[in-house]
Amino acid sequence: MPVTHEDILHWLQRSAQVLHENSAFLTELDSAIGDADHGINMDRGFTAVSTKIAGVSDADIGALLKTVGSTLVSTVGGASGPLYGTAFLRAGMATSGKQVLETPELIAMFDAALEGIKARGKAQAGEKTMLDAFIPAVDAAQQAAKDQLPVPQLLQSMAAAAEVGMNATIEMIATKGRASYLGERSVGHQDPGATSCWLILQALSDTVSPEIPHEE
Amino acid sequence: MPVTHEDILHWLQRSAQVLHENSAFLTELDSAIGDADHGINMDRGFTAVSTKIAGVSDADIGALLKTVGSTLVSTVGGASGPLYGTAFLRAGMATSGKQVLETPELIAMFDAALEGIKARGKAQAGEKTMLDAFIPAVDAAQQAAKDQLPVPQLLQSMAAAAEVGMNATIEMIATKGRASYLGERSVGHQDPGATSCWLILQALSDTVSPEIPHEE
Amino acid sequence: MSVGIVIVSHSARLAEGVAELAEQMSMGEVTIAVAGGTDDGSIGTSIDKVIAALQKASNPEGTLVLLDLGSAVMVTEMALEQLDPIERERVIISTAPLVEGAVLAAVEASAGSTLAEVAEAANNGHEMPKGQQA
Amino acid sequence: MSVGIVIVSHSARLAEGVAELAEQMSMGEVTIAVAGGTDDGSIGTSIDKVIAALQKASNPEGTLVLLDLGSAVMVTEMALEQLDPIERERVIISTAPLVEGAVLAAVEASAGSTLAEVAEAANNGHEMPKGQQA
Ligand SMILES: Nc1ncnc2c1ncn2[C@@H]1O[C@H](COP(=O)(O)OP(=O)(O)O)[C@@H](O)[C@H]1O
Ligand SMILES: Nc1ncnc2c1ncn2[C@@H]1O[C@H](COP(=O)(O)OP(=O)(O)O)[C@@H](O)[C@H]1O
Ligand SMILES: [Mg+2]
Ligand SMILES: [Mg+2]
Ligand SMILES: [Mg+2]
Ligand SMILES: [Mg+2]
Repeated sequence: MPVTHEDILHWLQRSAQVLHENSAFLTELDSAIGDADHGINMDRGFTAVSTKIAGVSDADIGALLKTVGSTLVSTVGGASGPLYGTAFLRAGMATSGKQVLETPELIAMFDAALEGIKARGKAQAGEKTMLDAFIPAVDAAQQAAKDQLPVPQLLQSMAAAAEVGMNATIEMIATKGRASYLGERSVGHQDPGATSCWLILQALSDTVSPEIPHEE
Repeated sequence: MPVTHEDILHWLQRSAQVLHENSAFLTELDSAIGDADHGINMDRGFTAVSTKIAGVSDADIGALLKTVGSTLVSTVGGASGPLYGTAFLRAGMATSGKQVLETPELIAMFDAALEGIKARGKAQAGEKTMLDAFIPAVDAAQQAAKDQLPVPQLLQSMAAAAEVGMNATIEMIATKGRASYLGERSVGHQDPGATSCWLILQALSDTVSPEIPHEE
Repeated sequence: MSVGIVIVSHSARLAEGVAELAEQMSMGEVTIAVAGGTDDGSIGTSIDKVIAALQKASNPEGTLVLLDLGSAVMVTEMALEQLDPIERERVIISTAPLVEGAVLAAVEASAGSTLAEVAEAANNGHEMPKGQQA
Repeated sequence: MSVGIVIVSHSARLAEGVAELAEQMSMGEVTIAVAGGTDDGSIGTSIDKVIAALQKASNPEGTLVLLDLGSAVMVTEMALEQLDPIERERVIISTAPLVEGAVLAAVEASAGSTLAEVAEAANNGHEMPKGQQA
């Protein structure tokens, strides 16, 4: 059961909804170690995405994801804009012309997104950023692919790994982004970007998971 | 023939007039090596001084000069505000309670003013500032006092020395104030603050000089 | 109470902009007072604005003053001379870069640090990573 | 033509204030373009504003971009990727402190210096004398 263009549309709409619902929470996380806008930024970005993709009927997943990327770059307004923007732009390049994504395409897509975030933000694992949710999630996806798990389980294991990674940011010292201005005082706080990353991956898993019925 | 309280009042009004007339010139000098406002700053400051002292009848020179100082500090708005402000404040302290100034009081007044500018701006001779007009002027006053010249000649020799010093700033490299941002490119331009300093000392000489009739 | 911050700039907009950026990081826990522009609204400094900002930010923990250009030091020192000695003793004029120093000072002050610590944090503004090495 | 300057800031007021201060020293001889705040006027950065500012300041001598905070590097780099390669080649993202660097860059650019010289002048912003050693 591959991921379809429609699944991607549903995922994006669900992400917009989840980020909207969690906007205050994300902003609260950002208020502890940043500038209290991550929820506002992500909500603004995904509201724009949601509007932009509402009328998309063309079944090219790559083109769709590129639109998401450029929309996020243009609207988020914080560091997460270029980062998620680059992730979606690269994901779109990796899935160019595709109408469905089987496991190898999914892996290629996530790899490309991860490399995009790394290239854009010049951060690595352990710096208390969205990468600390996304790197373990992509590792989990690769392991699931090796274990030949079906796509829904692969996405579930991604979301689960992202959540673990997100929780692990609490104990980390930030060395990239605004939170790095706090130095050791950043310890004890969960990274907002890692949290939004988990929410987005959880939304993907929820979208394609047959166990959980869609609301849209 | 000592300098009287009335002379000081006339000097201040004449300075205001001269600085007003030379406002565009001073600003033009400042546009070459600064931020093009020295004429505006000095005109604004001395216009305020002129208004402030218009009604002064109390014959205490010290109090009058202190008023001038605090008015300049409050209104000039550029580096020259604290510098000339401190000079007049210190001059006022050195002449506290005085109704007339004989040569020793004049020398004490100028010394105090000079020390004030040095303390405020932490500059010294040769840094292409107002000090390069004022230091030789005070030196000339001291020499004139030693030579027992009458007050008008003393003030004339001050103004003449200030003018020579002002011209000497053309070849100097600025190492204090905004002009220092230009480094060696400040060479070839006359310092605006040295120029206003000469104008003010020339106004004093013109005020007390019997040869040149007052206009006020 | 946390250390107060005063922003002295020749431009009113610049001073307000720095304060709004720094306030984002300190979440209203730090008084950030501005003294920007002359009394008549042109570009320059105003001793009255500096005195008012020092008074607004004054508190027992002390105040860090950040400046845009070197020439703002003189007006700030004259303003300090008008404060009573106890007040004056607990003010430091920072040598840090204005924007970067103000943001780091706001973060440090909001953590309840001492004036010396806040002043040191501001100086780390020189090393704030930007450009290629970010 | 002289080297252009672009000010990228999370705050519109901050960007405009920096430009007005720097312009005082360059007397209209240097194009200083600003990109401050988000498109909807809140605090943050806007790629469209950065692209527009880069285009406005674009010229054969090159452009120096100064930033308020490290996180503005990413949006600036993305904006640069949208310029054609010849344009992009002649842009340097400065690591200098924003205010101090912009003033010194404006002075240097107005003297007709090269992009490399303007970038170096901006970096001298770290040593701009302030405070006690002024
Ligand atoms: N260099 C970087 N690499 C990866 N992620 C980063 C980097 N800098 C910041 N982030 C992420 O961005 C999040 C903050 O996003 P946001 O609040 O929207 O931006 P800003 O910090 O500009 O206000 C952080 O929690 C962190 O996860
Ligand atoms: N530290 C200093 N010591 C003495 N004079 C100085 C100093 N800094 C600047 N000046 C004088 O001030 C003049 C500039 O005054 P003005 O243009 O009114 O101030 P600003 O530079 O703030 O615009 C210079 O020409 C110089 O003579
Ligand atoms: Mg944020
Ligand atoms: Mg932000
Ligand atoms: Mg000037
Ligand atoms: Mg000025």
